[in-house]
Amino acid sequence: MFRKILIANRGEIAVRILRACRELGIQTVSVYSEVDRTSLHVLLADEAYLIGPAASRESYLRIDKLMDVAKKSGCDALHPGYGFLAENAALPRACTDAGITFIGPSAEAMEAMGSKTAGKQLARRANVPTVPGTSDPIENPEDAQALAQNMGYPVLLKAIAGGGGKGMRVVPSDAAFRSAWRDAASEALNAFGDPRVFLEKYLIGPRHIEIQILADAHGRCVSLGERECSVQRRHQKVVEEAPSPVVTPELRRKMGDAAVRLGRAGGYVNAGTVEFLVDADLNFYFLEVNTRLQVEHPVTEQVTGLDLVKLQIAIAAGHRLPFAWETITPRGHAMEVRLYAEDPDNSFFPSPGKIISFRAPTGPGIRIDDGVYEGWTVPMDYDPLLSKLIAWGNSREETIARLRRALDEYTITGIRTNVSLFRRILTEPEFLRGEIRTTWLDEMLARPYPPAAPPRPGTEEAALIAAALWHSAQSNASAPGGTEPQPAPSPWKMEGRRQQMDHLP
Amino acid sequence: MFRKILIANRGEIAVRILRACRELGIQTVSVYSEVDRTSLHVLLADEAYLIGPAASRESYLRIDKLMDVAKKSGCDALHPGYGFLAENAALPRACTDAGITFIGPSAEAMEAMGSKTAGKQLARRANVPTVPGTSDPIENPEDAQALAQNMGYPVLLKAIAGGGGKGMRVVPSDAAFRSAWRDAASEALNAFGDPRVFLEKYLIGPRHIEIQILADAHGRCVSLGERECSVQRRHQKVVEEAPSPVVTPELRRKMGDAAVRLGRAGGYVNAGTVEFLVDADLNFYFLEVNTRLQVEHPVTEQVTGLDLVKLQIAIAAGHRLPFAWETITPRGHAMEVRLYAEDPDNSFFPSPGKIISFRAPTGPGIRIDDGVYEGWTVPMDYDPLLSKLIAWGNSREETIARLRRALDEYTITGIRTNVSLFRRILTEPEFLRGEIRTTWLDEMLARPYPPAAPPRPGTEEAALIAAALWHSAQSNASAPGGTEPQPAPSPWKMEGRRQQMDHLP
Amino acid sequence: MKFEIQLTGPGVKRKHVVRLERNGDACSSVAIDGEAIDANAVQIAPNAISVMLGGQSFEIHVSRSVNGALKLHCGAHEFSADIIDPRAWRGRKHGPVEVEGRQEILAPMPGKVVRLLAAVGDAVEAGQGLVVVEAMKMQNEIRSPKSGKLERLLVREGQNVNAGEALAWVE
Amino acid sequence: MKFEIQLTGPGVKRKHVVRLERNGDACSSVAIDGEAIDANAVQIAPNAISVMLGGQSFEIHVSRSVNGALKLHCGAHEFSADIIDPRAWRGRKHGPVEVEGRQEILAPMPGKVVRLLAAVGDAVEAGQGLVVVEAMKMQNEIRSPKSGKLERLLVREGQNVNAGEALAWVE
Repeated sequence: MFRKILIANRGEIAVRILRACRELGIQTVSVYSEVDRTSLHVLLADEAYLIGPAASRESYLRIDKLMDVAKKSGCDALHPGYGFLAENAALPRACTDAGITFIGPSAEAMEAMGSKTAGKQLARRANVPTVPGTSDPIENPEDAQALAQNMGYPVLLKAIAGGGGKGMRVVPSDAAFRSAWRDAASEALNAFGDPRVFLEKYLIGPRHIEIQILADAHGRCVSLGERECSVQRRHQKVVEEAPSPVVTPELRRKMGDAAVRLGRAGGYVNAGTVEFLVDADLNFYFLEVNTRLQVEHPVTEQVTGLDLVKLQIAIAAGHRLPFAWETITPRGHAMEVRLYAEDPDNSFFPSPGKIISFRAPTGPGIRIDDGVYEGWTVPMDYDPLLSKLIAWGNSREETIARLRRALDEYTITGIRTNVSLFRRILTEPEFLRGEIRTTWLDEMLARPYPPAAPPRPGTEEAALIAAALWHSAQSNASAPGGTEPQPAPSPWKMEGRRQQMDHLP
Repeated sequence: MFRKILIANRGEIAVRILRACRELGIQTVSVYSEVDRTSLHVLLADEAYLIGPAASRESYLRIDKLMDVAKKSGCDALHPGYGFLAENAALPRACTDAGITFIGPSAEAMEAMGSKTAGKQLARRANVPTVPGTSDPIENPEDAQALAQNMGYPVLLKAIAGGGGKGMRVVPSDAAFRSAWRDAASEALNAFGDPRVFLEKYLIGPRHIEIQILADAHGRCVSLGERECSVQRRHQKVVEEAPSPVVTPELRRKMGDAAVRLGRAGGYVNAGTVEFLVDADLNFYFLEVNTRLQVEHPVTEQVTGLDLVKLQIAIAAGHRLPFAWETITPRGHAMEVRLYAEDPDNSFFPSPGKIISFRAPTGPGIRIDDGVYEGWTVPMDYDPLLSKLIAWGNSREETIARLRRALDEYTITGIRTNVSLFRRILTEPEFLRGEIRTTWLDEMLARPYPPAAPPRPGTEEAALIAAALWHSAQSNASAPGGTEPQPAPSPWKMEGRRQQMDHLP
Repeated sequence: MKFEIQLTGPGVKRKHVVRLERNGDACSSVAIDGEAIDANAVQIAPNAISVMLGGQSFEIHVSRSVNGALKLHCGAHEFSADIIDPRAWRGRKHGPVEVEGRQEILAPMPGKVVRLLAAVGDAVEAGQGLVVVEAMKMQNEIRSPKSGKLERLLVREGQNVNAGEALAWVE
Repeated sequence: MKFEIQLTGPGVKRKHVVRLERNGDACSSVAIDGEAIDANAVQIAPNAISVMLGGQSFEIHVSRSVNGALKLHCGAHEFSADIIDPRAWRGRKHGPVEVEGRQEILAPMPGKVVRLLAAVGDAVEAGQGLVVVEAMKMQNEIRSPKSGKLERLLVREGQNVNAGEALAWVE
């Protein structure tokens, strides 16, 4: 087993990895940028080293600095977390050169599976269903239309050279095919100087369901079941759960087999996730592979009882997986919400700043993977993920009830969070019935807010009394000779932010 | 289902019950004494009513006041928690008179099973093993000695009228019998005016292992398996775990059957615990029944996935238990430590006072059932239990590793806690091997402290720097015109305590 | 003590007069709009107050919004309060800012101005982007609340701004 | 700034001179006993300080014990520190209390005096109970730290006491 692990990340995932190391008796080394000196992952680590200014490209993305820290502190392994360099094949290569074990797949497996196109080719070779269509351009519209008829409408036309939605057209019916083809091709020509398009089946309201796999270096590759991640805002997952409300044991087995087949075909070792789109008829299509730990890995941990980070470390140390796929029996239901420092009532604007007060829910069935504490200033330089709130229950209903209870107990002041978004999602009838798809949340947010349940009688009066009492305490405290406990005043917060801004390039 | 439940308790257990109610969509009513106005169980409840001064006998033990609150607030059920009135048959009787459902056993079952003597008689009738011996006095020493020889030494002589250890003698061998008999009888005569004694098998180093049962009103009674509670300081449990390190599936079945037999014999309905002593040969002997929820119920919840408080409520509402004993499959290992406001380095003196700062551990496998928050003043009037820290893991080893990790993260200032006691217990080789018995902790504490592992290099320097920085910040803050954030100074804490003292009778 | 409070919330916008007697961290003896009510309140943390109203328990978290008003969170509900302090009546310089016609555009979060989308003197539409502020890897367009003329731009590209800092005026 | 600190801990009791330069909540430029060391420290909460020493990260929680010394918790380890403040040197009235011979018995926790076990003038043994203080349903006997004479009793039965309050003197 390793003696000391470098955690090449920050925030909640760095803390998560650090906790696993501590439980395994492994020393931890954190790295930090100038604005992260007081971050939780620095406080909890055994050792921590400054690696540069706030901007990621000058700190958390600097492989050379990471290698310097690893060597100087005597680390024998490195965990990349997610984001930053986690899917950059240059990092495992640098680790190999430095004689440090990278906790993740090999550079080769990362490249073979990580990119969308390489992954799709591998999927075809491994006989894993992909979205029907061509990946080569089609020369003439007649062939294309025949193919579309064959495939069934709607279909999607996509520019070969495409990106950002240019040269893309949804074709709802055969009648619309010819004009859509002309539009797509001419738009593609204008945008990329290349008119060629190809054809894909257009999935209506698909779900995003992914399979967690684990593979050791001794040829065992297992599926730990699925996660349902269809609740997304602008392609960003915000609620994840396991099991999926629609996956049957039969489908679970089929998707798990496909994911394992893909993992084997790519020579994959360590933890990885195979993402699928699932249509209304429960057909599944390969989307991409994430060659790393996912943000939402805790929901799989809660239903399987496994600790994925510890297993990643054990696999990297050359251990054999101690179980077969058949022995993994998910229990109950788990759901995660991602708490962000952003204001759902104000266009989801980011809300960095000093956390004035913070009380996190606890009790039965509640887990928090956190990266923040009271008094800490959330820097404006990174992803706004504060913590993940994860609930477990015997049923989906109990899990949702626990999550709602926990959200009601979660209080934080000084910054805004998206807690109210989850309060709303967790009462939407469609969500409660599990009728969700990747477009569902954006559609929900586009609808006018339903009239809120009126606050219970007395709330208004209580608010008035609180406002008056707080205001008078504030005035007393700021008056000379005031004896009240001094709530951090607004100017102080402002100053904290200003100091932090001064660190910016 | 109930509409509104009165929680006739305070502290962590009141919060625990309140959370279950909230998850079930049931309104909650708390009660509080004058020193509990800002306690967590008051803040989190929907409604809360003052029921008297700090002294329990004038507040939490006043059945009349509880009934007043229940009626005035329209409660249809009452949960007693543990302690206070939880095992007082007058409470279910008063509830019945007031037309309120008591969430617990009937007054009759409480009386038939709750007292040590009644419970023991019932156990004999139900063919549940009790400690061998007589409960009737033995007239002459010859008969007694014959019985003792039959039973095997050591035996215990106990005064019929006894209590407090008077008139009690352990007899190690046959040779010592006659003189021990004389001593016990004459001591009993002097102490109680009654020389009669009876005889019991003296168990050497027994374990305390208990079985959680659940019984509904429709005749189903099931065992949820055992909890090992042998780590006790002066007969007070401080660490509990499930499963027990020594209980085999065969023994689990036998103990579970015995507990269920006892529950049926007593007409028991709701959650209850049958406590056993288990000797070195794994013979088990009935000790007593706790006719209520136990402090340590979370370890059973963590391994079974069940929510005992919700099940208590469902049973009281007349629901059928949705499972049979055979379907309950414990998973992994759970362990609880009881965090008390007491100073293990200073004779375990209580340490009430204001919580200046507080950071609780979270992350995988950690649950906290808490009753405190930062800024709250722990009153000196009640039990010093602050919170329960519960860890779950795939194995006993992983659970202990998680608990140690969590204890390292647990920080609280302003009051002392017994965290260091658990740090020590969780590294004792005997504990790690599971070789514990009810006398183990007292014996450990009687031994000199083992030489502590030296702090890692630099700790001393870091402490010096922290002391200097903190001291200078303090001085600045107290100086006129100081601009530092103001840590609550010691006089403030003193004043808080003094104010609180003024409430005392 | 007497406070005049303008309370804004879900379906509520009213001015009230609150009278209370403070006693250290707590208060009892409360009257709202002249009517005595059975309530007591106590500050349980720098930014949290427990209010007991009859038997109803409320926990209210208080913070200051960028425009200086108080934000009051009560479970899922949120109110905003503008307070006119009796002591502030003596020698107070200005009431709550309520500029007629001219709108001051404030930064809703701290960040860095990465782009100006309009120039001083431009006619702007309601909803038109004026300034792009970047924070936490996101670019956020700050839009004009009304149609009119961009009267002043108070920031330049590359400048760091605090939450609540004025960015521009639209007349 | 310069501090003379008496540090007591597991196997440690030494006096050190610590020099540091404060910069708001933080400090850098640290020297201990005249030797400059690679360290920086920052106050992360009212009672918590993060110290980075070389690459080693320490989080230290500070509180004041009943006798006025600082208690420093560093993970499982605990130190006690008596500080002689340079500013206190000017016009300071007394050093750390270290009364020769006479021992002042302090209440280790707040509570209520429920029983006096000795009377003024009594000869007492080391370890003999002097006063019983009740708190949290527990009665706690406060014992004499030395053999001698009970010189003064500063509390009466039924009286409430604070942590750190003097209960008695043994000469």
